[in-house]
Amino acid sequence: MVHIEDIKKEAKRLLKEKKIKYLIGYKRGTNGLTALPTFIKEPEDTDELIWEASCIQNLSRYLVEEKKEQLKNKAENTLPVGIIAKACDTRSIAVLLQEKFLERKDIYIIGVSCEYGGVIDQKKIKKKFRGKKPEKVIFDKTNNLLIGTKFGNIKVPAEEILAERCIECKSTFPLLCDDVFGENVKRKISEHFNSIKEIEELPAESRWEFWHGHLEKCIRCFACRSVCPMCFCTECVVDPIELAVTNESTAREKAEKVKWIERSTTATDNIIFQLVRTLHLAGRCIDCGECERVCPVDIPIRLLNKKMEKTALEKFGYESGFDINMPSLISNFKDEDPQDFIR
Amino acid sequence: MEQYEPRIIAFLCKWCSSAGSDLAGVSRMKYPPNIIPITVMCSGSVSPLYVLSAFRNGADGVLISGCHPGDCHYIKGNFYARRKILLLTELLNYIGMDEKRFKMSWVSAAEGAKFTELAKDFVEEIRFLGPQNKLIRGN
Amino acid sequence: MEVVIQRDSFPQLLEKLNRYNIWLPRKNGDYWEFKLSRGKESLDKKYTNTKLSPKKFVLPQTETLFQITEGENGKFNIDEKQKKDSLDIVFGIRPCDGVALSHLDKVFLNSFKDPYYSKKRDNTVFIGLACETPPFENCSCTTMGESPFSTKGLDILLKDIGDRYIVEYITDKGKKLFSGFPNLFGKITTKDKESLEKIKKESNKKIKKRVEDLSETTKKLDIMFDSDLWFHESQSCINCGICTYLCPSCHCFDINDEQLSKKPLNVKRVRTWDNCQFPIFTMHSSGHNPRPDKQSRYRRRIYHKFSYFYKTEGEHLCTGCGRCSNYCPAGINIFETLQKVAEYE
Amino acid sequence: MKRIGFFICHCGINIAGIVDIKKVVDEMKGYPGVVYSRDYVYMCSDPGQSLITDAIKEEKLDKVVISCCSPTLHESTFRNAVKSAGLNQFHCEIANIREQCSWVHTNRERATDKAIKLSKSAVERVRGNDSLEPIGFPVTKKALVVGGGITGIQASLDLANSGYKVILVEKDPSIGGHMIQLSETFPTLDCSQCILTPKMVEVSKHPNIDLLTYSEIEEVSGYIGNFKVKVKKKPTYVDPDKCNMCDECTKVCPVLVPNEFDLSLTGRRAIYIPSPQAIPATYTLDINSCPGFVPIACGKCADVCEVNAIDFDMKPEILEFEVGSIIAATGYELYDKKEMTSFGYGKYPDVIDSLQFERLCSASGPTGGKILRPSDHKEPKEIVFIQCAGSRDPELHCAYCSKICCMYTAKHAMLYKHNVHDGQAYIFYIDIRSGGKGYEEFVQRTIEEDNTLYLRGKVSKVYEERGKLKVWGVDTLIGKTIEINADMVVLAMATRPSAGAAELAKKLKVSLDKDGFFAEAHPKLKPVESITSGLFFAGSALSPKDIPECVAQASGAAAKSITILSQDKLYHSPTVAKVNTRLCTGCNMCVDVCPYEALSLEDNKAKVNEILCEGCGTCYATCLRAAIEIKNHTPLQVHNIINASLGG
Amino acid sequence: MNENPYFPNLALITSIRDEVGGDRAIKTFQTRFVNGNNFTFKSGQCAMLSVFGKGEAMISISNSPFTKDFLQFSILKSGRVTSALHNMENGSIIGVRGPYGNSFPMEKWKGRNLIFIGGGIGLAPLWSVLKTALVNKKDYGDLMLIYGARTSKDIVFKDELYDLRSEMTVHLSIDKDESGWNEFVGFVPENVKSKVSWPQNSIAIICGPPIMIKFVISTLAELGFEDEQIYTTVENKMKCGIGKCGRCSIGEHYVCTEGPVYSWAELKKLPQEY
Repeated sequence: MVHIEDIKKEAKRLLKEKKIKYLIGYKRGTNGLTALPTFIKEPEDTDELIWEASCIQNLSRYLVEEKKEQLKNKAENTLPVGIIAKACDTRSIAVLLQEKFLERKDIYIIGVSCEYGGVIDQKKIKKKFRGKKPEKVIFDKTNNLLIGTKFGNIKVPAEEILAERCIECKSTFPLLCDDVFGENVKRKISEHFNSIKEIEELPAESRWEFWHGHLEKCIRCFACRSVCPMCFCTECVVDPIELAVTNESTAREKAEKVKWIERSTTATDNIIFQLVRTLHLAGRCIDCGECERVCPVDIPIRLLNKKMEKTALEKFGYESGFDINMPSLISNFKDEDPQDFIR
Repeated sequence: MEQYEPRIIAFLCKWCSSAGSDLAGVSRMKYPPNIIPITVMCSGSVSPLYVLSAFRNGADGVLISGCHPGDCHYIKGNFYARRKILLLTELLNYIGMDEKRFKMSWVSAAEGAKFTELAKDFVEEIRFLGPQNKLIRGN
Repeated sequence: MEVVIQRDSFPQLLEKLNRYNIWLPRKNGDYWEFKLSRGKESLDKKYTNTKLSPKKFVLPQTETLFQITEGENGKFNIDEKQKKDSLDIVFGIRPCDGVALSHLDKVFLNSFKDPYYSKKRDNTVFIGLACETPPFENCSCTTMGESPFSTKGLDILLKDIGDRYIVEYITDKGKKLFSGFPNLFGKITTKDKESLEKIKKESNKKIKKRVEDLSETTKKLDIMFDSDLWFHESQSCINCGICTYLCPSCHCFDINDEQLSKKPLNVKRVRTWDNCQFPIFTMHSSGHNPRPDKQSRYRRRIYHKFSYFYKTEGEHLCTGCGRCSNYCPAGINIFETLQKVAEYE
Repeated sequence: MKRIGFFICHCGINIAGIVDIKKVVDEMKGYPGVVYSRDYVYMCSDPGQSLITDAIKEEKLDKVVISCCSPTLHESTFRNAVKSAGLNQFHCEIANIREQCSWVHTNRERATDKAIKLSKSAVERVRGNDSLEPIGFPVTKKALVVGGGITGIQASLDLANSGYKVILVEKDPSIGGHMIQLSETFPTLDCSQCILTPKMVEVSKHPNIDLLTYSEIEEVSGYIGNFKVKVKKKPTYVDPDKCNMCDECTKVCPVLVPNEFDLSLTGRRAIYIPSPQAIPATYTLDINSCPGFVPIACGKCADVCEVNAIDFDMKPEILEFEVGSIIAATGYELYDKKEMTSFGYGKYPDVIDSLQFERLCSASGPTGGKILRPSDHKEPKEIVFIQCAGSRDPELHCAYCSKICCMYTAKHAMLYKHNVHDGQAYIFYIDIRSGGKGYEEFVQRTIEEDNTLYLRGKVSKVYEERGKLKVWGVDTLIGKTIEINADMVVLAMATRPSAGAAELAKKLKVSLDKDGFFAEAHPKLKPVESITSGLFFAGSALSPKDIPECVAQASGAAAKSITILSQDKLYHSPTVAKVNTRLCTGCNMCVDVCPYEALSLEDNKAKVNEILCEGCGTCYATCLRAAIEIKNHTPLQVHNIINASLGG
Repeated sequence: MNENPYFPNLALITSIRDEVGGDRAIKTFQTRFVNGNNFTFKSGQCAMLSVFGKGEAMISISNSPFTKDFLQFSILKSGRVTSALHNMENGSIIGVRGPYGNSFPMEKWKGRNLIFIGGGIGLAPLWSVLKTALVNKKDYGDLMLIYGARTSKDIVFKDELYDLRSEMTVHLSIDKDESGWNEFVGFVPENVKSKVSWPQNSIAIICGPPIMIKFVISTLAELGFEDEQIYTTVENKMKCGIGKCGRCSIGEHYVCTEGPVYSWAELKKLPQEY
């Protein structure tokens, strides 16, 4: 059982003893059962920290932001940045370490185990508890959980309220932690790749309709990319919103940037953008589900990444976010890699 | 009305497959001109972006061909290609692109005949599928 | 001038208009958006507000300005793409979004009149639907000095009083539209007026007023430019485009050439939405960026909405629709920022 | 300012026969950047080339595209032409419209359309090309030769005598290879040892040759001109400088094991000298057959050694060298006996292989040059030679012809007859292959003067009956089965690549052919070169060869090496990887995939070692940020080429 | 002219002159509208040039409004569009729309001494106003140009600068010394310090890299110039040129309409977002 007071105490200590520069954690959101990212510098502010099923965001994105700032200002990192991380979040940190974007010494990881639970899916909550204003979620050791509302506790099966990724979660226990709260429990609600099964079984044309239908809605706000801790490229190969241009960049370098897709939001270019992103996340995505959560037009982006995750596991026996010392999926091969698709 | 002629891009590695297609020429084998070869240094240098870009610019089919495993002029480039291409194949298939439109093959410098067969078959397959209109620019 | 139409006769109204493109709010998965009408149907009672604002009708995310083609010996032919002459009728515009349209008018119809915008504006009838209850928690039109019954920017405003709508004609365009079939519309009774008043009061009450006097509050911005508030407010921002792309008033855009063929040269000059929160937005080709960080970009957004636009156009470039705050991935809430401004000493 | 010139070659009718040249010329005239477009019947001819160079000068062209045959044929021709006109060679690109177009297509219209697309693609490629100069790097003026047989010896001597330092590595205690085991050599019948030993001595005395016997290649890294080699020198436990060859040690050594040099026809001690002519002339203690000395179990040899040459504490040494080129001459070995049971090989002592027979004929051999049966040391009165034992038998054994067997078998029969005047030799053969100076005449001598009986046909089996070896076979000429009661049977065993070849190939990162021999870069034009520049092969490591061929190849490989070693600087293609440090995030993926260790991380940015980089581009396709690309193969070029290829 | 403010009027490149070579090359282009009628503009204004297929770039007009038969632009090779322009030849067709922005208040300056201070490509915008001032020389007091470049090779308008000496004082400078250079060596602000003595009744017009402008202004302030006496031009990324797309905005100003010319007094009031 995770007690927020313990986390607060630890956070306070770290800030008091100047062990960390600041702490990235969760605070109570303004409407309903929601949490917001918070950045705590002062020990006394640690009281606003919360830990509950609404702490859905993957805060490691803010480690990336911090690092980018450092690189821009060529500033040396003095103290590590503290972060409160769920199991999946620590896996994304693992990939960032594997790809040497972050250095272990620059982060202080306060891992929190999801134990029997996980985080809730705001959309599911809104649907199921319209108007009921759920206040808290209590996980018992079963696959049912209790939603505390002003009308008392309501018992619902986990899959009706948990985020898809939590239902399929591989391991609810964080890794690489400096501190860890909660215990390591084995729990399985559904198969790892349950969510894509349905689509995989559709005939090709229906699959196309499904994805075309979704991706033509894309407005290229790039929230999926901006929220993704793995999307730390300064300049995206397709339709960048930030350019790695300095006064050393030559005119030619700037003039000859390849335009793989155009700015106009055509279905084709939207699709290509997402395909490239998916491929670039193959073997790197750790399924924190943020891309899908933030998408304003509800594109099930996660299901694209999930397919790559499945392929990586089934074809190459590769799982991302568990080993920070091995080469990445596409920078490695085995002699016995499948090649039956090759003529 | 005239017959539909597929447009196919073939990324051939310089040392094996391109040489193989040269051999097909030297031996005066015949295959349809729908295949436009683009010689690359190594199959391992073909980025998925190339493939998508080919489709986007109107290719009805894309072929990537490299040296047989173990024969790569660059020792292991084709092994990396094999991984990347499998991922791309799976993904294209997943979103409902006809998987037949995207092929990978091993063709050695000695396999002019194989290249010819491959080319013939591929063109026919694509001809059967008809024009690719899913990833066309502007749609 | 006001008339009433029975809720039941609404489908007939649509049928009479069917030679035009009629857009109605319809549910797409979890959210509402404007879809072409399938003919006989009525406004969904459960309708809250669309997720994407109606600005797309006058400022589409992607629109071709010109088609430039190369002719014989290096001559160029430039074709101004403005195919829009059919009439579009959009039902269910919420008053806040109507207000936004009036903002856009100020930008695109004043100096350097924008032909693309104005053409679309002329060929679209915006029929508002007053909010008898505020659709979202974050609804804050009253804060912006507007109300759930504002008529700004609209051609017609429908007010739902249960079994019937009160139809308020705002522009002649609107009036002309329905003039063809008077028998669908009835006179407005005092009873109607009373129930309307009641609903109005109710609705207004339900909407949070974030700050007492907005104009007073935003005066503070003149002295707050260097405040560290902007750093803290923007710290969780992730530089995405949601706030501005969903905003009905935001109108920044980009112009790019898209080459269709090399020989003969065939080019589309395309206008697309752009976003002041993207780092690339203001970056010079030298790499120098006048607004290099989140805080300056977020500050820009707030100032543009509540200070600069107010100074030049006398209005706040925010309608209180709440989209930005509803859908911000980091949960940044523009109204809370305003409250912090109000509290600023 | 890009002014591109376009040239298209008719190649007689090879191209013009299918492709509508005029149409291509006109189409290309209008293509962006192309300011000059014309055709010629043979572009590669002198007038054709000067056509290009003149146009470059008169039309102020800064880039040219030539649509013609495959770049493998004339790219260098045209690039040199362009260079002579003052342009950088990379401002010339070839569109292959012969091998990849006119020769493989029949429809004129569509072939023309394809030719146009290919030509436009080449324009897009050249448009993006930069002027690049070849990358120079220094050469270590030293060669490594692997294998101390006649081939290795000859190569080493040629190199050494041209003034280059050579390291000669031999796995056995002595150099000389198989040739030193031979008796006489066809067709001249001069004594093998007599002609080889002088060369062996020369090697051991040569100031430029560093001889490492009883040694094996541990590891090879680096690249042409700058290979790094690790050699493991196995301990002989005998100090050659102290050893005075008194031979006392072998007298006291209690162990007796088969003698490799005599192919087990005799035995040797655990401490031994391979042969009287061994170079280096010293003893070796074979640790595997020695009763063992930790703790010392025997030590007799050490006790009797007056000069204390025996040192039980000798350890294997790892020696490291830098060399500029490598010649692998690992030679051959005979086909494994176990495969040849049908001929009773290994079962009957008097069924022997050709090398054993060589030893029997050899003056220094176990019988002092007398041909006696191993079983009872009687003279065989009837002897059967079976050719193609294991060769030319794709079903069961080796598909290829071992090439030397016909000749040495003829020699064997002749030597036999000279030795046993009243004896009769039979030879079973499939064909007699006697191509070579004086070879056919030699065979005829064997038949006529030494009336050897040649039987065309295969032997089905050999078995023993009443002290005789019964050889069952068919004479395919008369179509009868024959049965010969022989006293001795000699199998002309197939020659196989030597055991170490496969392992060495791995260390050298080169591939073997389907039979396990080293694969040459080109069977005709590059017979002693490998695909790895700076690495050469010679002798029977490539395929079965007789001595003159091996020697020729040895000299060939030596000459090839010298073309490298004689340079002060070597140059390699400048189309190498280039990093955009502004985009690179230092994720290390390119470093992981680089096959040449050409990439490394330097303060969190990828860095290219241009000398190591071969420009394969795998790093580009791996990099998620397109922060690395190959010069003159940039993504922009490919992007535009794709467009042009699709007629965009 | 087309009333569509986005319409790129076809213009013919009538002359191209190389000013500076190398990677940061500068060329001067003269253009004439295909359909003849030129637009009238004021010194300091800009025009939006398009290379079809590449896009548009806002470039300041560097000839004086009195030379009516062409428009002149001096362009630094910097990005997609400018590189494409540098690849063009005489007779190539481009698109030109404008003129955009405010202009130098030359009326207000009458009777004043004008000191033009430029660095690198910054001479281009100055050139127009300078030439105009020369035409009405009698309206103004002394005219002086202080211009600096990195090296002598980076100096633009070399020949004109030479001729200019007959009409007004010209002080040149380069950053580092070169053999054969007999004028000032050092940065522009230093040169200003050494050459400018009389703030009274003078107007200083500065154009150049931001960093230079910054230091020149402080130098002038030391010399006693009032903020109102100092004018400069602001460059910001632009797309529409007509005060809508939002890129170039500084505070409530859109540089493309209210700018690019500002007096230091005005500019000071705006946020430092340029």
